[in-house]
Amino acid sequence: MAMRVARELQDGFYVNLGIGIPTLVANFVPEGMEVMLQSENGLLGMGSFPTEETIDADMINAGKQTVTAVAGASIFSSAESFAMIRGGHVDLTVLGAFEVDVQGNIASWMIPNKLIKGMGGAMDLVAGADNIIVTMTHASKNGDSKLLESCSLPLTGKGCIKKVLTDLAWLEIEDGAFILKERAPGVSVEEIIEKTQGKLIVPDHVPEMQFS
Amino acid sequence: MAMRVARELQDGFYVNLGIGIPTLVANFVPEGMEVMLQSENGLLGMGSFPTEETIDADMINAGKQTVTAVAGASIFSSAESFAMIRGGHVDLTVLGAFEVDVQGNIASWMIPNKLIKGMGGAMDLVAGADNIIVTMTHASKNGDSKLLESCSLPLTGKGCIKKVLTDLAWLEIEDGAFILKERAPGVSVEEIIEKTQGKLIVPDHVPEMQFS
Amino acid sequence: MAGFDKVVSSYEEAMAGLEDGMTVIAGGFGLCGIPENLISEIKKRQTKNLTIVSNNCGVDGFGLGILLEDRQVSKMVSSYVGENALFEKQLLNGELEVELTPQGTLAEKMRAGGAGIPAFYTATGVGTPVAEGKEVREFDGREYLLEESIRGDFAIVKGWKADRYGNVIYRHTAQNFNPLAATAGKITVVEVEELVEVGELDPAHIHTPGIYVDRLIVGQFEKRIEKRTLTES
Amino acid sequence: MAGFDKVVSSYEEAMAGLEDGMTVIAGGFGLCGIPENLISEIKKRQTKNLTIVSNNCGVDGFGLGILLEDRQVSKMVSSYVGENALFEKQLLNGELEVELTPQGTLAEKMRAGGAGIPAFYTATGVGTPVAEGKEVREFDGREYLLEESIRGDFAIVKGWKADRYGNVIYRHTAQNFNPLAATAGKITVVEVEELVEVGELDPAHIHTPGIYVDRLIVGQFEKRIEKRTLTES
Repeated sequence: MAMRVARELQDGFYVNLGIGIPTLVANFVPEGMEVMLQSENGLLGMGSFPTEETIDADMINAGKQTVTAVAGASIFSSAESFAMIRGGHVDLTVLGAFEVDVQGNIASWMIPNKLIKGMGGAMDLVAGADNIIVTMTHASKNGDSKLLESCSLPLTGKGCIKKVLTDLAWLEIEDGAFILKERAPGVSVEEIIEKTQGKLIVPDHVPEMQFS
Repeated sequence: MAMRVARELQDGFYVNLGIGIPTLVANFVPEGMEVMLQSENGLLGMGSFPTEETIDADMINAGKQTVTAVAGASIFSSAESFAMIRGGHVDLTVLGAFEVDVQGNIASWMIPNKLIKGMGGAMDLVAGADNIIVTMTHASKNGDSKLLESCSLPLTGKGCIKKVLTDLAWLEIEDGAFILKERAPGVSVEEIIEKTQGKLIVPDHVPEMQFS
Repeated sequence: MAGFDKVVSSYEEAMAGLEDGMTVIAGGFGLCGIPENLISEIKKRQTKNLTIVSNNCGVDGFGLGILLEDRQVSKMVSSYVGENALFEKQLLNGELEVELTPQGTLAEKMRAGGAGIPAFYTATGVGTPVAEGKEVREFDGREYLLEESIRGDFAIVKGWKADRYGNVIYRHTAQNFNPLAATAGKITVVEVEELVEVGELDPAHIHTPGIYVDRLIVGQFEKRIEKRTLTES
Repeated sequence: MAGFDKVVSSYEEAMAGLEDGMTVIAGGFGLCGIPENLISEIKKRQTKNLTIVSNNCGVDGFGLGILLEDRQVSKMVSSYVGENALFEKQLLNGELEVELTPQGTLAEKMRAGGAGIPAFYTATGVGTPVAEGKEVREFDGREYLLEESIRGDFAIVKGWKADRYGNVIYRHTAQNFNPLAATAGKITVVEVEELVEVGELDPAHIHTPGIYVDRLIVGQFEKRIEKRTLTES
C-alpha cells in the first residue's frame, strides 16, 4: 500500500503522513524526487529515525516516535503547524480510517463504548487538505466492508475524501459512488465488488496497480 | 506632562507609549525603576535613539523613528505584537487624542473632510488595555474644550478611557463625569472649569501636581 | 522579585495560588516538552477538581497521568488521550469529564485566548460530534464552526533556556503547545533547563517574550521517551 | 525549478502572472522591511486596478507610493496612510478607495487568511466607524466585532536571509507584517538580501517556513529611513 501511495507523490510536495501504515510511504519516495514531510506536532522536514547516538527526547513526530530533521527543516509551535494544515498549504495528506462512504465522509477516531482515544490532528487534516488519500483495509477482520453507503461511526470529516487505497483496490469517490480505478496485484474485481458495501462503479477495464 | 505620566509607572510595567508627547515619558522613568517599552511594530524593549554609528534602517519604532533595543528585548511579527496588546498583556498604554468624553469615549484618528491618516494601532491599543492614560491639551488652539459631554468626531474606542492628563489637569472618568484630581502647577480650578465642556466634578481640595 | 526578574526559588513558590477548581493550561505533546516538575508540584499540593487543558494527559505514572491517581482532575480538554489506561478507566466510570477537541482547534483556542480573540471560525469538525451545540456559519460557500478561545488561571510551560526577564526559547519539537499555553494563563509559570544572562538570547530568536511570563524556575528533567524508535545501522 | 528550489532568476519571473484587478498583500511597516524591488517590478509591469493590502502606502516617490503615480492602485487596505500627499489627493478625488483597518486587526486578518480561519472576533473598533456593517456579538459580557480574513492573489515579502527551500528569517523590526503576508498569498514571492545554504538556518529560528514560499529572489535594497532620529552624544 505504501508503494502505491508513493506513486501519488510529486516532486516538491509537502506531505503529511498519518500515523501507522502511512508513515512507511517515506521509504518509497522515488529516486530523484524530493518530498518534505510535515509532522503536525511542529516539524516540517521530518527525517529518518535516529541512531543510538542521535536519539533525542525533544525530537519526535506526531506519532510520538523519535525522529530526526532533514537539512532545510523548520520547527514551530502547534498553532503554526495547524495554520499550515488548516490554511491548505500541505499538498498531500495520507491517513488511516475505520470507514469511508460514498459521500466522501470519513470516520477514523471513535468507536462508541469501545475506543475513545481522541481525534488528535485528524479532523484538522481532513478539513484542511484538498488532496487526501485514505489508506485502510478494505474490510474488517470479520469481513465487514469499510467502504460504505453511509458511515456508521462518528465522523472525522464530512465530504472531504476523494481517494481511497485499500489492500484490495485504489478507488476514487465521485458523485456519490466509489469508482474502482485499480486492483491490487492478484485481486479480482469480483472480490472487490463483494467487499464493497457502498455504491461501486466498475469500469470495463480495471488495471492492476503498478508500483514503479 | 511627561513627568506627570511617569508618576503612574510601576516597577516591572510593560508600557506602550503612543507617538509624539507620550514618547517623552521614557525620559522621566524614576531612578531604580524598570519599565519596558512595547512598540507595536514588533519590539518589546525599545531603547534610546541610535547614534550615527548604530543607526539601522531595520530598527524603528511605531512612530517610524530609528531606535535601539535594550538588553532583554524581543522582536516579533505585527500579529504577535497585537496579540500582546489585544490580549491585555501590556500594563499601561499612553496615547494622545483629539477629544475625550464623560463616557470614556475617545476620538483620536480622524477629522472628517480634513484629516484622514488612519487609526494605525490606536483602536487596538484602546480596546486591549485596561489601564490607559490619554494625554492632550485641555482645549484646542481656538479655545474649544477637548473634554466633552459627548465626542463629536468619529471614535477610536468606546467607554475605554478612565484617566486623562492635559496641560491643565489630571482627571479621572467615573460614572459619566470627569473628576478633577490634580491641577497643573499655577493653574486655577476656575480655568479648568471654564475649559471643560463635559460634566466636571470638583472635589473640595484639588492638589497641585507633584513630579517626584 | 523586582522589576522584570521573574525567577522564583522554589516549586512551591512557582505554583503558589493554585486552588481547587481552577483551570490549568499545560504545554507539551505526548511526553515531549512537558512541565514535569510543575505537574509534580500540583500533585504534591493535592489540589482537586482541576480542569486541565493539554493536548494529551501523559501516561500512567508520568506527566499529567500522575494527577489522575488521586483524582485531582475533574475535566480534561485534550485532543488525544490514547496512551493512558487510568484515564480511560476514569472516563468510562464517569469520574472524569473529557472535552475532546481537535488538535489544531485546541492550539488555536489557546493562541486566541492569549491574543484577546474570544472566538474564531474553523472548518475543522463540521459535520462531526465536535460540532454539537456550536454555531455553523457559511463563508464563501463553505461551512465553518464557531470555536471559543481558552484562558487558564494558570499556564504551566516547559522551556529550554530563558533569561531572568522571562524571555524563553524551546528546544526542537519540545516547542509544540508551550508558547501558546504561555500566552493564555492569568499566571504563567515556566520551568526551564538553563538560565542565561539577560541579553544573551537574540531578540529575533525568542519564542516567548517575557511579557507573557510571571514566574520562572530552573529544574531538572527526566525527559522520558514515549516511543523509542531507532533506524537500523 | 525542481523539488523545493524556490529561487527565480529575475524580477520579471518573480512577478509573472500578476494581472489587472488582482489583490496584492505586501509586508513592511512604513518604509521598514518593504519589498522595494518587487514593488518596482509591479510599477514596471504597469498592472492596473490593483487592490493593495499593506499597513502603509509608502511615501511619495518610494515604496508603494510609486504605484500611485500611474494610478495602478484602485483600492488600499491599510491602517495608516498619513505620510503621502499623492495618496491623500487621490483619496479626496475619489480615484482611490481606502479601507482603513486597525493595525492589529489587519495583522490578524492576514494571519487568519493564511491559517484557514475565515473570520474572528475582536473588541478593536467596537462603537467606531470600523464597526459599520459588521456583526457585533457579546462574549462574556463584552462586545466584539466579526472581522473576516484576507487572502491575496500575490503576497510580496521582504526577508533578510533565506535558503533555496524558501525558509526565511527577517532582520530586527523589518519583520513586522512580512511573515503574515507570506502565509496569505496564493503566490508568495519573497525577496531577500542574502541566500544561504540549505541547512545553514537553525530550524527553530526560521520565521517563515518554506512551505509558504513559492518564489524567492535575491535583491539589492536602498532601505530608506523615514525618520532619522539620533540620540545626542
